[in-house]
Amino acid sequence: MSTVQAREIRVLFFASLREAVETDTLSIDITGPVSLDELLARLKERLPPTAMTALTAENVRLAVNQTLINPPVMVQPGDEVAFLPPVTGG
Amino acid sequence: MSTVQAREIRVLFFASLREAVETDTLSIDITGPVSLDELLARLKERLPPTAMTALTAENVRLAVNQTLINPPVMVQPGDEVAFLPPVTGG
Amino acid sequence: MTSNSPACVVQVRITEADFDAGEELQSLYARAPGDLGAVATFVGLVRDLAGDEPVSTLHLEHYPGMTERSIEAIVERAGERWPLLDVLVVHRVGPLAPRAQIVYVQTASSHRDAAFAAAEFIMDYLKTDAVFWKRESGPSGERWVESTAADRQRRGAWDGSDGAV
Amino acid sequence: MTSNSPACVVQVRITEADFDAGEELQSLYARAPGDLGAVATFVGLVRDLAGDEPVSTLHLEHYPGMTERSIEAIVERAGERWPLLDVLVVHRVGPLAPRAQIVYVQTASSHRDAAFAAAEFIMDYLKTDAVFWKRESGPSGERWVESTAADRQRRGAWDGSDGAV
Repeated sequence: MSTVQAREIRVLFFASLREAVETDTLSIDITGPVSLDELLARLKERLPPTAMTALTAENVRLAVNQTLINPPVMVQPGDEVAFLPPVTGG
Repeated sequence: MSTVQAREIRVLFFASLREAVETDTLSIDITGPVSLDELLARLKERLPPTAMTALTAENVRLAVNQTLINPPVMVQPGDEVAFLPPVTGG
Repeated sequence: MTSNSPACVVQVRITEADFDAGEELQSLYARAPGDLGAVATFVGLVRDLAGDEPVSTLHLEHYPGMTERSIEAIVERAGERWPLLDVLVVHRVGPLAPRAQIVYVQTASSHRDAAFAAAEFIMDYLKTDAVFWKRESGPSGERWVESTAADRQRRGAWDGSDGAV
Repeated sequence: MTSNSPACVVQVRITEADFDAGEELQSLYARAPGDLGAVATFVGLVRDLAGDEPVSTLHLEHYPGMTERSIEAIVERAGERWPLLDVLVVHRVGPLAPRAQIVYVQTASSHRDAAFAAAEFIMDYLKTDAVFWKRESGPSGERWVESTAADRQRRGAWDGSDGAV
């Protein structure tokens, strides 16, 4: 990670969540590790309530640095956090 | 069937049985329906004993007019009788 | 097929020529009716080894007419079990070198479970019921190949029998 | 793979471009090591209908990097269960019309049972675990597609679970 990026978390939204949030990426500035709940509180400052409802729906999964995780989890400056609605391929 | 062919049975031998019999086809003249045992007796007149042993092995199947049959069965002038060793495709 | 099923298009081709799965798929897409969604295919190749013996040539022999009908009967049974839109079986005969393609089975359906099951069913029955004979040539001579006990068990598993003939 | 197995060559390709199964098979024959005897393939196509609704376009979206790894993880699990020589998964993304090819799974082994089982396993897990999203457009608008309960049951059947996530 470059030092330029290391003070922020990059948050990605895919598919139906991108539509709910009306953006595919947000950057959240942080100075040290934060819990997922703290990250959600920061997102809440920038997103409408309907978007927050979509992001916290039961079937939404989270990936940190492209690996699925189960909360609780701490995220670090430089991490990439993604909100994933239910997937299907094939 | 043409009348020219209708006084004979065409007998076919495949794969290992063709090798045992040393031919792929024999024609047997008959004037009316004969049993399979009678057909075998007629073949015996024209084939060496080792060939007859191969043709009557337990795993040899018979087809009359390209349909598998179980003896006893009568064959008619004009019929095509085939001796099939164990098959495998794919 | 039940009277509710659309007719399944069945093609069986016995040939000395090689085949191209890509071309067969494109032909399928052009002709297939209805709600095509899934195509399972299988290619069998001449193996380099029979047990520990190297194989230099595999000779495939058939009974013209009866062989085609033996395969059509297998495909018909598959069509009675699964909702299929289109089935193609290409089976080569003649001398074949190691790595040559021998057999191509292509089953098309709306859904993948039917396509997979039918392709596997057809391959299992081809091993035991299709009218072909195979002779392997290698450095130590020639031998006729038969279906294995495992082949007969796999075939038997489809109808709940032990596969004994 | 166990230490006794030869290494399985795995390729995963996410692309907007179409694919040709015939070309992929020829590449496989050229590169495949060892005792190749059986290749199972599967092609999934965009269906004309979703339920009773006509589909005009299917849009496929992925998460570059994570999607490839999610498929590699599925293939790795298949490689632990069956002796595979080579696996290729091609998955298209972007807008796709009805009848377009979406996905190609190609599994190579010495024997057909391993090739068939692995191809079906991979397809079942792609439905539930691969990181893609699908949006259908039709005359009555757009909707996001999810894996079905049947998909999750089929996935779960491989490990004896009920497929509940």
